[in-house]
Amino acid sequence: MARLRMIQAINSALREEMARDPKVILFGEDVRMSLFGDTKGLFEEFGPDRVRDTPISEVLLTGMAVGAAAAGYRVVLHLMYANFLYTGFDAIANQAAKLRYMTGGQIKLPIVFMASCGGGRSSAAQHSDSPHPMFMNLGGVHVATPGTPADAKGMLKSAIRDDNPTIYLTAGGRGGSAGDVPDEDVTTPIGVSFCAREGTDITVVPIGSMVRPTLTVAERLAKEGISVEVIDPRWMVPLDTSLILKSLTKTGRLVVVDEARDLCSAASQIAAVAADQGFSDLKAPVRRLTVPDLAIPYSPPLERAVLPDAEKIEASIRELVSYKAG
Amino acid sequence: MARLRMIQAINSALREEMARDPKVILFGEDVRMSLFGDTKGLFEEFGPDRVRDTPISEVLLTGMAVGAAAAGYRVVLHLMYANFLYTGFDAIANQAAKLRYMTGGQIKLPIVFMASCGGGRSSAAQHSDSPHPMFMNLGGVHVATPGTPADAKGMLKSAIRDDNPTIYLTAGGRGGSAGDVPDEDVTTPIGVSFCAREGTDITVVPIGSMVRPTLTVAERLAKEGISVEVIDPRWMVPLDTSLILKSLTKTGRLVVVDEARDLCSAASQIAAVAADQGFSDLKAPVRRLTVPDLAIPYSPPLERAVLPDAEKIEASIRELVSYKAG
Amino acid sequence: MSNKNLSKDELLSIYRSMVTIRQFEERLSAESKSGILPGPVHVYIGQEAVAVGICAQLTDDDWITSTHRGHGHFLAKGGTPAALMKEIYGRETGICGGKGGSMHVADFSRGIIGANGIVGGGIALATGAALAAQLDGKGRCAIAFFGDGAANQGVMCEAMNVAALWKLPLILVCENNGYSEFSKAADVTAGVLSDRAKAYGVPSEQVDGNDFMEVWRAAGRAVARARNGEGPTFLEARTYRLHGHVESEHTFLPKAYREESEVEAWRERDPIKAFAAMLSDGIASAQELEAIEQEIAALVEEAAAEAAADPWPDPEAAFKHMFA
Amino acid sequence: MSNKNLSKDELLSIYRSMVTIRQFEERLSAESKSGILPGPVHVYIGQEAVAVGICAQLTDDDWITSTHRGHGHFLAKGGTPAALMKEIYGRETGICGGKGGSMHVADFSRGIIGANGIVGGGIALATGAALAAQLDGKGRCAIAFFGDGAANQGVMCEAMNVAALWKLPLILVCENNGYSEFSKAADVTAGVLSDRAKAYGVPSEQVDGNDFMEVWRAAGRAVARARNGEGPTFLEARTYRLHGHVESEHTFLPKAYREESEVEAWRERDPIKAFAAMLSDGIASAQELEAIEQEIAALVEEAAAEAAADPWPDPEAAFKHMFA
Ligand SMILES: Cc1ncc(C[n+]2csc(CCOP(=O)(O)OP(=O)(O)O)c2C)c(N)n1
Ligand SMILES: Cc1ncc(C[n+]2csc(CCOP(=O)(O)OP(=O)(O)O)c2C)c(N)n1
Ligand SMILES: [Mg+2]
Ligand SMILES: [Mg+2]
Repeated sequence: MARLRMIQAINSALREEMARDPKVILFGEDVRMSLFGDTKGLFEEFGPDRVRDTPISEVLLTGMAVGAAAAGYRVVLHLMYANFLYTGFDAIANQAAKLRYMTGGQIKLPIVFMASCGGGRSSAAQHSDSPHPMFMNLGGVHVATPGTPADAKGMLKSAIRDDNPTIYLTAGGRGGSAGDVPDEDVTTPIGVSFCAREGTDITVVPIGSMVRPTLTVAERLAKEGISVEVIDPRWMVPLDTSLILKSLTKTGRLVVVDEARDLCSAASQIAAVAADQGFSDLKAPVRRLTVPDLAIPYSPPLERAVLPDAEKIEASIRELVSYKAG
Repeated sequence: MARLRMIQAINSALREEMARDPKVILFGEDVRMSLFGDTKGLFEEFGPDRVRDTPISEVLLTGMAVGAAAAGYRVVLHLMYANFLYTGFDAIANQAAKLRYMTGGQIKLPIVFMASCGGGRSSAAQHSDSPHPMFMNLGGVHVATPGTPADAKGMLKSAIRDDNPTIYLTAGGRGGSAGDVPDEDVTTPIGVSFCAREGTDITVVPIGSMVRPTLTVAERLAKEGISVEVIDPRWMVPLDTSLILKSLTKTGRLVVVDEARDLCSAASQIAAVAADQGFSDLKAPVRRLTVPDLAIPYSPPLERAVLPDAEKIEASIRELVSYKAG
Repeated sequence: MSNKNLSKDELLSIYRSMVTIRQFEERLSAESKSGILPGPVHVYIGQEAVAVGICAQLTDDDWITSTHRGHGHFLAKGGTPAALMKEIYGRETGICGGKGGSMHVADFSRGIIGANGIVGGGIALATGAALAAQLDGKGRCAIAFFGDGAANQGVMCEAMNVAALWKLPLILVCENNGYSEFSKAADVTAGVLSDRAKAYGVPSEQVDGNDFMEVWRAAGRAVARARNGEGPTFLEARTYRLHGHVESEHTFLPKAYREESEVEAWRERDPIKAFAAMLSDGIASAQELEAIEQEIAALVEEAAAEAAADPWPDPEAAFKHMFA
Repeated sequence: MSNKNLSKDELLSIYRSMVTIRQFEERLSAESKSGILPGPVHVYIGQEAVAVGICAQLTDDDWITSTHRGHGHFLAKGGTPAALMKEIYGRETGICGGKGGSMHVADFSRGIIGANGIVGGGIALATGAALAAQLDGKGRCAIAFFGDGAANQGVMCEAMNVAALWKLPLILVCENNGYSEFSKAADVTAGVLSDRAKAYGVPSEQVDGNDFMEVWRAAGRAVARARNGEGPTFLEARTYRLHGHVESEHTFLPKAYREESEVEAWRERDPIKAFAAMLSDGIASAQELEAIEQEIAALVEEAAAEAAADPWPDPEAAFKHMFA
């Protein structure tokens, strides 16, 4: 067990997987110098064939990832910020997500498209999006949104070994929160959600960056006798709602906390599943705590106004536990 | 009143708006010859300055639309197939959707990004997507999904006159269904949903291409005494859920029919709103009839297997009206 | 084949390949008009010397990416006509199980990464395959076929930059048939396409795409460069599509967009006729050529008959193959 | 100004403009390091002659688009230093009300379409503005400033193609400062940048971006072409950024990516020093120049003081301006 920041956990996952399998290659803009630190040292360790700095050409890079994967490599493409996934969107959406299916399953596409997502650092609208819902709607790509350093590591390792394209999004930029990470070669099973805290009064489902503040709030509320169950789905695709539905049979109340914009968010999806498969268990309206349908502003008070945080999570939970059918 | 196909209704909206306002310009690939017929005759009528064939350069075109709109024009950019919105995604997502907000409201961006969407014609995975949910999640763009020729015309006219970017998606390729279209200069108010059929047993909300088969089914079921209320939201952004919620107070049962893939679909969004704001009215699980999270296949039996149609709509309705809380 | 002259057997096999594409697509064209084929079909008729000229320099281990007009590349690279026909018919027995159709035919076992419905989409895929080929270190190369219209997608320039920097074994084959859909190249394409490579230091040349030997020789030079680790090459093949952009265009276009005289002039320059004329000049007899044509006609007939008789896919198959 | 020599007043106003950018950003650099500024800051120090040299040929009616390194362009095009400073401080009084910050500063009233956090993003916007300018028919033009790194985004080539075909009044100004982030241009950029324009028939030239007069003259030619309906021009300005890519880079980079001697050599070629030396050679006295520097110092001090004192935006403002 070591205490690592998110970015260090990612770095060690990359190092271990590259050491494990010579077919794993990594490329992207400035992966040698490593803006975030997550690819630091890999060039020195694995050399210029397997670790390549690229020109700023996202349209090409995403397509190259598909071509190289189709031709037998396991590709990690570092795209820096999630907003640049938009720049290279075409080959993700039209090729990576479809080529296997269109060709009747002739190939495997082991690709990890990785990027930092989310707000909170005054990076403003073009560097702060949380676009996992778009990739959920795309079909054909896995979507990983780890909420802890341990999962950041385990999920990245799983994604690299898996034969499907994965959009791997982590909040936190250059650091990210710290947490215990196992020393052993541990992977996190794909499409398996996780009960991060047991409780009986209400189910809270936080996505990615929202896991930490949710756990903080749950702990705080426990002291007041509000018992919060926290289910971290970890993977947005494949989305495992089994624990959420199971939890609902106990609590009957659900809040989903998502740093994405509200319309067609992961929160909406999970709420929709609850309203369908979990309907008979619901004792209260299903709440979504999301970002309003806005771009992320620069100035700290504006950014705070739009992003969910511990305070807003707490307020949502309090409101919902006190809901009485009228 | 004239009986027009979808594509003719679009053509007349474009013609009327270009005649009305000399600031309206149209460009895109082959808009002169017009693959679908929707831009037919406009070059001849409005000349080479205002109607331009472009090279195949979607990355540029979407950005040019933003630049030209910021500089004072009302831009209609024809992108042919919705999948090519992915090719030009960057400037839609990073510029069109954010530039006004980021600059503190300094500008208006009157742009219509138009394309044909949806399956049913064996065009296969790269020409059959229904990506409105991605644009719903994007924030900053209106999303229009007309379901009838009259709305196709009225909504396009509204979108052209509006000062915001609109993603305007119509199913039907070269023809589309026929319907009555008013002769007068009629616009469809932005963000206002429409009760396409009144009923008391169940509320069905079809999106875009699903409006027609839903109405057919509703009519058929009426003969059996199943009274279906059909609410067509028309605009996915701004999404008007007021009529849906109102309808739920009457019916307590909801099916949303969406040709998009299920995860984070418009169906999920509407279901989530129902599970929140409409919770106390719900008498049954909220159902989504959507496309599985797959690419659209080519061969007709495969395509039929994945797309919602009248038969599947009917089955969903029957199942839900017979639901009894147990 | 790259550095030697072609034997009679090789020349006849090339003829067979070009004739296969032609007859295959003439059949498709007829079927498309008769409404049997589920989706849109873009045929390659008139451009056969390009696909065959390039692919005659390749092995199964090399990669190609293609376009919406991809049947010719598929067949030239060794794909099976019957498997292709069945795919376009939408049958279970198609090379992609009926999931892809005309615009997505692929055969990875033969290095055919596939046709592509996204104009320019194959260029980046080929660049990625070229990277894989370089890492493999076995002298493979990757070819991107694309049109003059696709050359206006910026990704082409992005690819040339990376391929030049990394000396990737990539060959960019731009088939300049003078049109993208219904737009004349002159209206949508500035300058000379092969010049676009120069600024990146990528060797480039223009070839007569209707002259098999010229294409084949240029391909030989490019493939040798690629296999020797000398980096990418850009080939602009000037050619013409003798049919419309899409077989159904006569049903919806308001007017013609090409002069009949222009089409006629290019019909005179039919690459297959020209190649046959060369063969007839002392290499093969008229009977030998005719025998090949009849052999292919039978093969195409059989493929079409089989395709028509083969079963449609089981609807349940739609739910397979999204994820590995 | 384009076709005449510059008067003393004009030269001093140019000096003022360059010094404003420099002092403004030196202040920002210090503030960034002190942690006062909310977001990342990329400064333009060392490249001032490019923005000022180009913008000195423009009017408020012309359009510019800029980059993540956009303060210089904003100021050179006539944007107000105080409004800029307040924006970067994140204050309500900022030019974008605190919504944009350093990477999104814009002032449409002065034709400043804005900085851009997407590398290459401004190129397409400028092309669209050039289309608008052409339709307006008033002789306006549009300028896209972008870096050597951005030149590897394919959209640059797409823009040159359209601008050449349509003869758009577009000027592509590539500021080649030798680096994109921490990558040397030679490692990620094949060939000579200005050559990329040639294949499209877009006139191009390389200029010494640290020599104001050279930039200004080239800009004059390009602007004249644009205004006369002769179409686009590509200018590659060779320059250097004297600071890091981002002001915070010393806190996270594992090692240096440039030789100190290289930075030093370019510091010797400081564009403002060079311009001052030219002025000192018989045009303006040392006192006159110093007076300008002091005047600017006061202005920057005042802008920073005001910015620090100005209110933060009301959180409710976050919910405005998404839609018109
Ligand atoms: C990204 C994208 N944009 C537009 C289209 C529509 N489209 C299909 S083929 C075509 C023309 C292609 O021209 P060219 O590259 O010259 O190939 P050719 O058809 O001449 O073989 C266009 C515009 C597309 N399929 N993909
Ligand atoms: C689409 C996109 N990709 C990557 C980045 C990250 N990034 C920011 S600046 C930069 C380097 C830009 O280099 P250049 O264009 O030469 O401009 P300079 O910083 O030298 O002024 C990169 C890669 C980005 N902002 N946008
Ligand atoms: Mg062509
Ligand atoms: Mg640079």
